[in-house]
Amino acid sequence: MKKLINDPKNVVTEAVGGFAIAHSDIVRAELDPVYVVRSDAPRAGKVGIVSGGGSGHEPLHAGFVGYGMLDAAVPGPVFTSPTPDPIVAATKAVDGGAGVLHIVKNYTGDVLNFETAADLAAADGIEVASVIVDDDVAVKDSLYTAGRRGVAGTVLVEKIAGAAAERGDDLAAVAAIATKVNSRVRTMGVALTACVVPHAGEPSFTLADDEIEIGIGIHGEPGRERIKLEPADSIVDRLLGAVLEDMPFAAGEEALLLVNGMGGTPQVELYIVYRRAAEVLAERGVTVTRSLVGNFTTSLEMQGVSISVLKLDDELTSLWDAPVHTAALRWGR
Amino acid sequence: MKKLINDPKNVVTEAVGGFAIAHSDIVRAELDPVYVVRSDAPRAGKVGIVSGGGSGHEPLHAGFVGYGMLDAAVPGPVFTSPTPDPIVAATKAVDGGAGVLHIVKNYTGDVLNFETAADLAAADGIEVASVIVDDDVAVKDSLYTAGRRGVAGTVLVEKIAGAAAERGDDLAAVAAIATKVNSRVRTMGVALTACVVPHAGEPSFTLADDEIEIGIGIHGEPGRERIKLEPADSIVDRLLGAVLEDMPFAAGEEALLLVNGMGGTPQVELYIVYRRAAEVLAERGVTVTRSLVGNFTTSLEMQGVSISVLKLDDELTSLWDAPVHTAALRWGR
Amino acid sequence: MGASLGADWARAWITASAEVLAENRVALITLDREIGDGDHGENMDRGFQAALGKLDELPDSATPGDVFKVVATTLISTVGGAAGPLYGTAFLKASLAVGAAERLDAPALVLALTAARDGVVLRGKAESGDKTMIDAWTPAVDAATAAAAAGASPYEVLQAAADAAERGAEATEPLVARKGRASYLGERAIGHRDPGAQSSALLLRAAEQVARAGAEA
Amino acid sequence: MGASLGADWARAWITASAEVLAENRVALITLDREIGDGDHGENMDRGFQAALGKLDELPDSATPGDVFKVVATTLISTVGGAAGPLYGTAFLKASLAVGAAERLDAPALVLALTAARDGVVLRGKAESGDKTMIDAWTPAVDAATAAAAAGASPYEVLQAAADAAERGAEATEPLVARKGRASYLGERAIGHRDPGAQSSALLLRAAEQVARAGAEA
Ligand SMILES: Nc1ncnc2c1ncn2[C@@H]1O[C@H](COP(=O)(O)OP(=O)(O)O)[C@@H](O)[C@H]1O
Ligand SMILES: Nc1ncnc2c1ncn2[C@@H]1O[C@H](COP(=O)(O)OP(=O)(O)O)[C@@H](O)[C@H]1O
Ligand SMILES: [Mg+2]
Ligand SMILES: [Mg+2]
Ligand SMILES: [Mg+2]
Ligand SMILES: [Mg+2]
Repeated sequence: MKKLINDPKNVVTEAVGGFAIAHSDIVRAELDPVYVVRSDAPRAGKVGIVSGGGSGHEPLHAGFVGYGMLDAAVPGPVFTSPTPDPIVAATKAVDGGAGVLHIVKNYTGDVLNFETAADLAAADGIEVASVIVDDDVAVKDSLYTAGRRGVAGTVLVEKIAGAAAERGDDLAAVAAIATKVNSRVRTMGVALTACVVPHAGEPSFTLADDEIEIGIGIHGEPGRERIKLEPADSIVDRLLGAVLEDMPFAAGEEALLLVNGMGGTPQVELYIVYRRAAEVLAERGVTVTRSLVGNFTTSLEMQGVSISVLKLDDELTSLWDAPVHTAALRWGR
Repeated sequence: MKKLINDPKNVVTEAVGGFAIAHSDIVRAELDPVYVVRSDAPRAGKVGIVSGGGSGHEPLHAGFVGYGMLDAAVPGPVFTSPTPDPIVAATKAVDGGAGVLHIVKNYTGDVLNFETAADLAAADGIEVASVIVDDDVAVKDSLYTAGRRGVAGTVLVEKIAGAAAERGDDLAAVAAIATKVNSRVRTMGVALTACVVPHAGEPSFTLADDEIEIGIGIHGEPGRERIKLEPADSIVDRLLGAVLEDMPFAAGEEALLLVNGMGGTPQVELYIVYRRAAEVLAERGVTVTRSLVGNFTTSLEMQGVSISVLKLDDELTSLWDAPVHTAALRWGR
Repeated sequence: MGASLGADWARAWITASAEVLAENRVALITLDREIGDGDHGENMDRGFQAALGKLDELPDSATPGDVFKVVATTLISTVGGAAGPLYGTAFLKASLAVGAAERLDAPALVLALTAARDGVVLRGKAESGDKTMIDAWTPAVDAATAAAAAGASPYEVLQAAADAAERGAEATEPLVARKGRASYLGERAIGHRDPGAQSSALLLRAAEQVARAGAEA
Repeated sequence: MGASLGADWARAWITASAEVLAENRVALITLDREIGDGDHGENMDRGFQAALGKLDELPDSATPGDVFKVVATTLISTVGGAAGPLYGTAFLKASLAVGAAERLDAPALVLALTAARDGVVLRGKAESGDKTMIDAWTPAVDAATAAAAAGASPYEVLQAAADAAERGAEATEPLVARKGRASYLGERAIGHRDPGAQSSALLLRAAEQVARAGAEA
């Protein structure tokens, strides 16, 4: 394992520390317990939005703390959900009296810890609503699984819910928008390589030189199916095919296309993937009116990509376009 | 070699094609010859700025085409400088009558091809000025080398020169600002892994599991010195030490700190590096007033980082803060 | 004094658990890497080291229930992941079940084990055969109940529980998972032991071993 | 007819060069990977394949100088990197040197080779011993000059040039580079052959071989 780290035990605190200095104009970090919060929090009368989960997915979530998006992010250890304490602390730090929304990716650990935190915060008189994100079509949603995972679609939920909160929507409305985005976004990913969790020191799985993992998660867990390497276009056809099968589009409907790198993928490859995805959507009569290409929900240094499609309407489009100022997403100011 | 590509011969055209669709709000791409240009080019009376070089360094340069930065970017084959033809075409496309600045990284191939292109453009009556970027302190600048390489500092030259052109400076003034930035920025990098050029199919060099390459370039060429892996902090001390030795700071002077990922480095590692770099600069009494952390000048999927320090003054700071709207760098609008 | 177990046993159990989890840290990471995300050993080790530290802060008058309670809150606030809230709830329910009792006889132990198992089910909604820690806990509870009914000593109750938990953990290997990360793998989870079931078996074995040591003393 | 070489030879030379560069594509990539950026073989192959295509567009009346000129512009617009402008300039200067001549005798060939070498120096500012293609070209020019002075035939002049270029390319191995990417490596360039010197030697060998074929014909 070769990494630019010091003691593996300090990876998260050192990274969060550096992040807070680099972006001191928009955030500050608390280190005990660890969370990142907007420097102007709490904002009186504004619904606070808190997300979090295991580290290793950067810029998710701390990179999305700032005007028009999250009020706080709670990074757990690498690939392990945070405990309730920092979630409660972050929730209190952003409560401006209008209540707090928890945006939680659907993993047992994240759900259970955010649940406990919500109970504790509620016990302290803070109104908390929770929205679970589960956009990963690689997992069959059935009684026989823990349900679909929350992956790259989370970024879209956070941006759009953040815009709603920023314009003054109340807690119920912000939660409703977040739920709406989650219900209209689907994602599927592929990995070319595994990643190494610092404290584990070994890859979470191994792929032969000609193998790729279809339906990869974002915690270094293996995917759904292992196949031989294919040209980028056929891989895109697989991923996007699964997405569109799960959420069909009528011709003329509008979409936001997110091509998300898993952390170690060169940008040229992301745009080669984007090119084919846009081509396929066009063939199906889907109008891509918004696009996002880059590393937004990653698995450390993993090489791979996920494709997310969000079915837009005028409300979602205008909330997407609303100004945002975070470390990883910024426009309009 | 595992990559999300189709035919290695089409990597650049497919990536540029995808890039142009994803960012059609700010750029358009020509594919014969290949270059990326602002959709609103040429802007009458504005100095045009063209940069370019081998592909594989994305977002450099196409990711920096847009308001307040570059007017056009000319991507050559992976790690190979473009030929004069597309450079000439791009130069003509952005000439608004006020002349065109070529920002060229200091590699024999880039310099020779841009030289030829400048001659040809001049022959067609376009006033062309050229600024060579050579910020890499890993290379001894002497009669015994081709001179220092242009690396991550190029981004800072392009941003600040772009702001000067946008505010209406004339060609001589824009060239002078670019030269000033280059004279005040120094960079040094390290690689943990090599990268694989698509048409080569094999890594450009190999590092053992416990080796790192200090003073790495951005074309997969080996660096200056191979050492055993060290904790991130000691690696930062090496890189930053070389930078500050080459460009000493007086206490109280202000700096922009750029921590640049080589493409495959997880973001947590970049911020761990940033944290130590900021710490060292603070110890030396240098005030870091601006920061940039992310993948800006990359070598495909290489894992590693470079540290750049730009000595700021009020003029450079205000030009840095000026609005910019490109695919990879955006603020103020 | 084999007829009941006191706070000394409870403290010794947590100490022994911290040791055995540290020894099995890599083994549990490896199991979790195969069908999860490779952190279970890290999480459990972190949590029980923290719990160990809290024990000293307890007054000498602390009851077994007090020990379980501080372990519960410490695990909840240090383990994270799925295991944190689940093990935390288990110890919390166990502490409520034994109340203020100074010493635990066989029936009390059975009550504690049952409450712990029920707590995990309450939070995690797993059923037997879902390839989770429940597949270690439920056989353990059943075996402990039977042993106690047959008049077994506390140590023998724990021995029955530990034996059953180990068999239960082993029995997760052929299963497809229906809860937790392993459920994402479908058929591919077959042939791998569930890490949480394994850590549960280790904890119960530690409980039995320190009880035996106490019994022999 | 061994006394002079015409456009047929020039065309055959470019054709043979395209073949030998295709065959040596990987070998040149490997050399460049060791002390450069691993693209020299790719660049040269791309350039000469393009030049090959342009030959057909030339009228039958084309002179050797016409052939050199179209090769020059094609290399400049297709090779890129350092080698593109350098080889392009070399062929451009050679075409100017031979002017409109229908056929090239030994002295004319020497003029062409000298002009080519001088063109590369003009653009690249390299000196002998800098570990560049110049270390193949300068010995080649010197050997060709001497041979011509001794009354050698065009074929013999090219043979002398090719032999000297190969020795020159080999002689770059112990050198530290002072130009091009290899110069970034300092001492670490020692022991590796310069890819551009190698491709130059391959080109001159091809020139000699097609001349011999012509002479024997
Ligand atoms: N719903 C559930 N009910 C009971 N046990 C569960 C459930 N989900 C997961 N587990 C247990 O948790 C273990 C994984 O714990 P751990 O790896 O620490 O958390 P995470 O899966 O969040 O990384 C699994 O091996 C399983 O035994
Ligand atoms: N200044 C120079 N003068 C002469 N030849 C040079 C010079 N710089 C580089 N070369 C030649 O160019 C070769 C490299 O060509 P190539 O790999 O195609 O270009 P690049 O170095 O841009 O990738 C070197 O091996 C060397 O022979
Ligand atoms: Mg986990
Ligand atoms: Mg090159
Ligand atoms: Mg786990
Ligand atoms: Mg090269």
